[in-house]
Amino acid sequence: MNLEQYLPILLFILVGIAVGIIPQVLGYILGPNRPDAEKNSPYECGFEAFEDARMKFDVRYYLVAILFILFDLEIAFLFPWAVALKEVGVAGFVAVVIFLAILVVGFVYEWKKGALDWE
Amino acid sequence: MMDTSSWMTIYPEIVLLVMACVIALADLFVKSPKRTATYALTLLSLGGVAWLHAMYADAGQTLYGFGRLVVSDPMGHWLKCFATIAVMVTLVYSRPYAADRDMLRGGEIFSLSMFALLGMSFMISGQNFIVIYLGLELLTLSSYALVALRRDHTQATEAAMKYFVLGAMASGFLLYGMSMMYGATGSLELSAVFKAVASGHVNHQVLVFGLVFIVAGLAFKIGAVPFHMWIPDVYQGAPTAATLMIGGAPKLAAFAIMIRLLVEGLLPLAFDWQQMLSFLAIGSLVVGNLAAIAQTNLKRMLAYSTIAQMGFVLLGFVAGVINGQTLLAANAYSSAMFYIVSYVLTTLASFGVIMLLARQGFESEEITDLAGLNQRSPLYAGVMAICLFSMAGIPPMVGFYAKLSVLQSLIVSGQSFYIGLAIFAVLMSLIGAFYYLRVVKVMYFDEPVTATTVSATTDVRVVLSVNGLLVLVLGIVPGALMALCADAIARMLAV
Amino acid sequence: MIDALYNGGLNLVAATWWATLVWPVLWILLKIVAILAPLMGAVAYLTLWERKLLGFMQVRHGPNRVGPFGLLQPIADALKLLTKELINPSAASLGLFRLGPIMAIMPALAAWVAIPFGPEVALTNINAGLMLVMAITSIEVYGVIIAGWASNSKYAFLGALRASAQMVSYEIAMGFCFLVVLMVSGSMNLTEIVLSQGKGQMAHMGLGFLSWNWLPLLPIFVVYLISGVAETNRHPFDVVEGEAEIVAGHMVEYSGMGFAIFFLAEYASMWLVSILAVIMFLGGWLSPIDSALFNMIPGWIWLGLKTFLVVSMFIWIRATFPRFRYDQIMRLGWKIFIPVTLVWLLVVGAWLFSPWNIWK
Amino acid sequence: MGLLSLAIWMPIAFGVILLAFGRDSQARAVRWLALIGSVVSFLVTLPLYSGFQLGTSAMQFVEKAPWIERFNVHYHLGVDGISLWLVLLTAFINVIVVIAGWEVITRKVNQYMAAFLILSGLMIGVFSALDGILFYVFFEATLIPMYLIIGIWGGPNKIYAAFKFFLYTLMGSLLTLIALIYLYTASNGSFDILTWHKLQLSGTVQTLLFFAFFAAFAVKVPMWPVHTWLPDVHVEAPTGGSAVLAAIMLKLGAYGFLRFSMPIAPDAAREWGMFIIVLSLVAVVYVGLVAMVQQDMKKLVAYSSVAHMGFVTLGFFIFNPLGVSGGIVQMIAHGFVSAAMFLSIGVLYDRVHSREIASYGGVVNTMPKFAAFALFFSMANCGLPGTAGFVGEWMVILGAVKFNFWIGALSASALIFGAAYTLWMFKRVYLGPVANDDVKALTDINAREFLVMALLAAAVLYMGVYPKPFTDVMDTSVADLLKHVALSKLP
Amino acid sequence: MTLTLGHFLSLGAMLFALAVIGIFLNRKNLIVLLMAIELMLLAVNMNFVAFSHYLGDMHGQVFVFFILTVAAAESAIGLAILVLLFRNKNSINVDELNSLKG
Repeated sequence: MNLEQYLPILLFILVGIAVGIIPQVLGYILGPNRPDAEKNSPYECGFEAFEDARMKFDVRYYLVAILFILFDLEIAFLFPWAVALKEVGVAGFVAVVIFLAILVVGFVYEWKKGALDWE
Repeated sequence: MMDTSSWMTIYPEIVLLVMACVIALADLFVKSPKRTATYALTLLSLGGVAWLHAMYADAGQTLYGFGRLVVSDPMGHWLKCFATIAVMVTLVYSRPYAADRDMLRGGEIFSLSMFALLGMSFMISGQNFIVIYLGLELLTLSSYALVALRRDHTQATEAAMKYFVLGAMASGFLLYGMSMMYGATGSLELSAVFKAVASGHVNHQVLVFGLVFIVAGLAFKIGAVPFHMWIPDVYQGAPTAATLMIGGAPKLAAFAIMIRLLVEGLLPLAFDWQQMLSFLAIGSLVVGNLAAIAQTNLKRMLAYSTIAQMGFVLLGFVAGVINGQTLLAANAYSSAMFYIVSYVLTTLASFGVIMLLARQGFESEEITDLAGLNQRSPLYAGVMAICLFSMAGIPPMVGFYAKLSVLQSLIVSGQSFYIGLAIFAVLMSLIGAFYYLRVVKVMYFDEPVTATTVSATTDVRVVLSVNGLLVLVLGIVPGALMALCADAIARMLAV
Repeated sequence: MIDALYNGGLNLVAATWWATLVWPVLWILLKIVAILAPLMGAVAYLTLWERKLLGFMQVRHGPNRVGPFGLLQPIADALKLLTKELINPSAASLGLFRLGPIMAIMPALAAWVAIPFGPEVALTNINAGLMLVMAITSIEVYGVIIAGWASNSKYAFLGALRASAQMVSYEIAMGFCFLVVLMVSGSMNLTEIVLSQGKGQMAHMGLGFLSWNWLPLLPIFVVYLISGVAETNRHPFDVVEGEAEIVAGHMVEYSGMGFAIFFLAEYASMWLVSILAVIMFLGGWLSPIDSALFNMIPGWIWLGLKTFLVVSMFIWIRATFPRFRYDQIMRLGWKIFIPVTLVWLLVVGAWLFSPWNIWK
Repeated sequence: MGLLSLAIWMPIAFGVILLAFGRDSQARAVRWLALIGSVVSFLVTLPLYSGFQLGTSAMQFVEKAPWIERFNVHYHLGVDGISLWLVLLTAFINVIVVIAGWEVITRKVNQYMAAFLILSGLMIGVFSALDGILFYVFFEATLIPMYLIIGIWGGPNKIYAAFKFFLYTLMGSLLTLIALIYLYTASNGSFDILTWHKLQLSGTVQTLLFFAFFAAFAVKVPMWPVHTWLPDVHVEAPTGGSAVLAAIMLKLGAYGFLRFSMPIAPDAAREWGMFIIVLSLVAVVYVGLVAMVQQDMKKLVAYSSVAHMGFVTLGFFIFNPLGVSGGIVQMIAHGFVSAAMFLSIGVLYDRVHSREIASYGGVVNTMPKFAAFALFFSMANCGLPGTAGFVGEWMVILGAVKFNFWIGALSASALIFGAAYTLWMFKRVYLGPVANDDVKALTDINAREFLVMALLAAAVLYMGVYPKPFTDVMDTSVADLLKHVALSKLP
Repeated sequence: MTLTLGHFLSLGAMLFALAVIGIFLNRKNLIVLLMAIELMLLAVNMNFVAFSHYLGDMHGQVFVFFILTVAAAESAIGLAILVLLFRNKNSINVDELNSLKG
């Protein structure tokens, strides 16, 4: 396994994190620090916050999340196939067509069920 | 891969899949709250699938498809045929129940059942860890959804959660075992695993380590002690329709994967898994029977009784290989198969009655709710009584022959340990008889609480009567079914 | 020259730990800086360019007070933000609150690791390059959600939900776009994806730009571009920070550098999406026409030029279209883009196996 | 379809028809149909006797068809001298019970009648089955109708009794099932009882088998000390149930000894014969004493049944023709007599709703006809010469004396106990002045009850006066059985 | 130090054990249960990939793909049930899953 190619990725991620941290630290050092209750209260158009903001939310967001997980995995599944498409040939293509057909059934189902409606 | 013979091995499954998709989509256009069109279409397609399976099974061929991913053999097709019929029957019983409980808002109960059946089919015909696992997951995922189908019902969702967590954990165990087997034998394919294990070149300890996990996973799935804790909660909490859907047909599939994994894949390790299974069986018999006595909830009681019954099924597996000889294997495994088939038949009818009674506006789940059923409806009381006697193993119900054949497989081994097991099992089934009798007592000896008569739609009445009658008739002439099981297992072993 | 630098550094300290461990790491860090520094500059000046371009389109000047033509404006902005107070809202979960910006900027930067700037110029040339880019950019949504949740403010929370739902929705369409590109190029390696576009009949005729993926995969290209806009929560898909609805969305509670980092992340993402568009559809560093004049211009210039054009298009779109309603956004993503890409995926698949296959 | 099949399935078919179509609103029709069914079923069994060939111990009216091929189980029926009279007795008692329940049962008549008809068919099946599994199926299946009979139409404590009955007997028979399967294995895959008779078995195996069978049959008989279920069940069971239970179901156990324990494990039977004899003697003597102190008429008769069945097992295990024949005769005689005793109590119970001896006194004054019958049956119960009870007991005692004088003497003493408790009960219930208003209000038996009593009385008298038809039938079979038992089967 | 099969297997076993412990000991939060289940599957994946690599056999990795997909479907359903449960009980506390007893 050629792990050397992956070292830069790790380093880049670390650098990315550093780029996220350092400015905040700098901002903390350079900026003033005069907190007061009003300033620190959650923004709610000038009103006092009524309740905890972590409230129940529309289940459709949740639905989108689930659908995303499923679709994203289908895509992850298809990635290797797409790369190897020339090797697996027509048979592989047919197999994926079947796979996608089933996927489409699910898609049509959720469409008709209104899972994709936001009105 | 594109050769037609491969496709032919899963032809009934293809039909099932296509119809499941069609029904899922077609249902979107059904407006009727009772979903009559969906219902009819589902039964029609399932009937067709069952017929196909029967045709295949009758042809008696053993064919492999897709480079030994799947197999089409008589045992598999018979089991699939029975499972299909069991799902049909379940749906017949379930529809009025579901309609009363807002579970027919969409036709999901139909499409989910069909997908569950598809999962069972692949569990049954899988010849590769991947296929077996995928079938299992398709079944369990559909089952989770079925249990949670009653969205506004606290107990049902709680049961679904428990089922989900423990079911997922069971899959995890099974997978872990499979990964060990894969690592030890270098293949995911059952026949290759078999060869590798039989060659004796593989480290025995690694194999046993993997085997422990596989057996634990299987024990979870069929609900053997000490992996049984989900069964009572789920049986009780789930809507009865879903209870039947997970307590009926899937048992056939669970049997099949035990056969596929333990027998077709790991028979050379029989000495080890027979030991494990016998202890699981002892535990199941003890816990199932003793705990069932204390129950007041009928579904929960039947859940514990299931545990006990599964103990018996496991006993059918333990005496297959004696001193490394497989002479008795066909005998033993066919007894387990007969047991499971007759158990499913009985379970269907008993839950059918529960569902029928539950339609009267409340959940008829407590044993006392059956009080005086004989006066309210002698027919359904009779069906229920037949089922209970069958589960207790009283002749002339089919359950007796199931127990008989399992006991026979134990005793014929001639090993004193197995004979001891048989005696133990018999004593346990005596305890079992007690709580089954208690229900009969409530139905026949107690005065009814309500005077309402029990009404049922024609389809339910006919199917339920036939189902109950079948438990009795198969008890009077069990020969054909026994021969069928024996033949199927013998062909499976011969390959 | 680069090799000389490398060797020079290698011999700086005569010790094995230096040669085998520290220096290679340092060397990579240098390379990272070599990518990041221009990128940061580009990001900074993109903000200026955006305002300028918008100004031109709206027949006004845009920033022009700080420095000549307002050229020092970004630096002034940066300094201002740097000296602003970092407010920690009383109701927020502080740790997560500070983690939010980090999770937002990290993927926007780290994804550049796999971007090839020329035939041999990439920090890491791994085979699963596209996969890596997709994986890393997917993390971005965590930044949004963490920020929104940790703020413990309704606007932030709702904004984060909307933003994340939108991002994941369009990620699917984008994923399908990637798939189609993969199918025709047969590799996940970004370098090879670029190189594969330089082949084919049109390229032989010297009209390279006609053999780039944008033409045969035009619907996919369009979908990708629009998804890219939505993915970065840019106009006209920026309901997240729609002032009139939920103010600045998940960023509402951030001040000073916290806010600046989100801002940086957004513009870095824009560059990233643009350069990916160029690599996948517009031939990367390849010159459009096989003529001596064009070939003289180095590849990285072409790449930069194309990317700049795409980025400018983002701004152009912003200037042109009114903001979408949220339900319209979701409908576009799920009900139009996914079916379109699915169909095109099948079309391309069939095309590949037909006699008219142009990607042999 | 052979005669035996007919005898088995005819009542069952009638029972199923009753179950399917009977309604309480048409109770009359149901009763008549049940009567027709039982009479027809009884008539069907008569040719068995007329066509029975004396002088052979071979099975007659044999029917054999494959049933469960996988286990080599056959639908194999046949009767010999031992079982013939039991078949007839069953069918006869069935008629009696149907008539006895005529007006007594008012709710779910069809189920009541059907239960008895089916039960009768199943019991005939037990007596005529020649296949181990077939035997076991019939043997166990009898539990279901009896359980329901006790539980639905029984007395106040019926549920306890029903459970006790079911679980006690099931426990025993399940061990038998193991033994049957073991025999199947040992005989290389045969469930044929006659094959098993010829099987060579080692001493240990024989002992184990013997006790496995003992578990089922001793409980069923019931032998002391596993008899405790019987009084409880008898007390709670409806009259008809008690009658069938005492008259026939107990015989299933005794019959099992003859058909299974003794011929299959003869060495063990001989080895443990003394053990059984001792248990039997305890039953005869001790249980006889227990009977004497009972306050409840049904309990008293129940204990007397235990004592009488003690005679039966005693007769079997002294291994001489007189004893075994006597045991069988005693079984049949007891079938008539105990049925009659329970039905007599039923007659009283239907009127006064009390089984306490103390509730009665001077019944003879208000029910003279009935008292006459009761006296006759009481005398039969204590084995007075001229009644059926005498023949069997006397044969057994004679056999016992031949075997061992003291055993004979001890068993003979039981005659005295029998006379004591039966007649004492008779005295307290029937004789003397009218005890209370209940007794005063009694009306004598009606025509139906008279018919029942008369039929039984005739049978008892006939058997007591002319037992030859009974003993003739069984002589050869018993002799052969004893010859068989005398041979060692040790390999 | 080179990584051997044993290292990967040990890691897999540890993760698996961690997941099992997580499932059995956790009494507070159902989300943690779901994560433990996910962890369990990942431990299995670790095993499969390690074996697959050392055996030089691709099938193990194919299996991993399937497991990943199934795990996604499983967590989707698990979360859906969780939402239902929360709606019905207003709690996702494991200890409060107690309406089924007997």
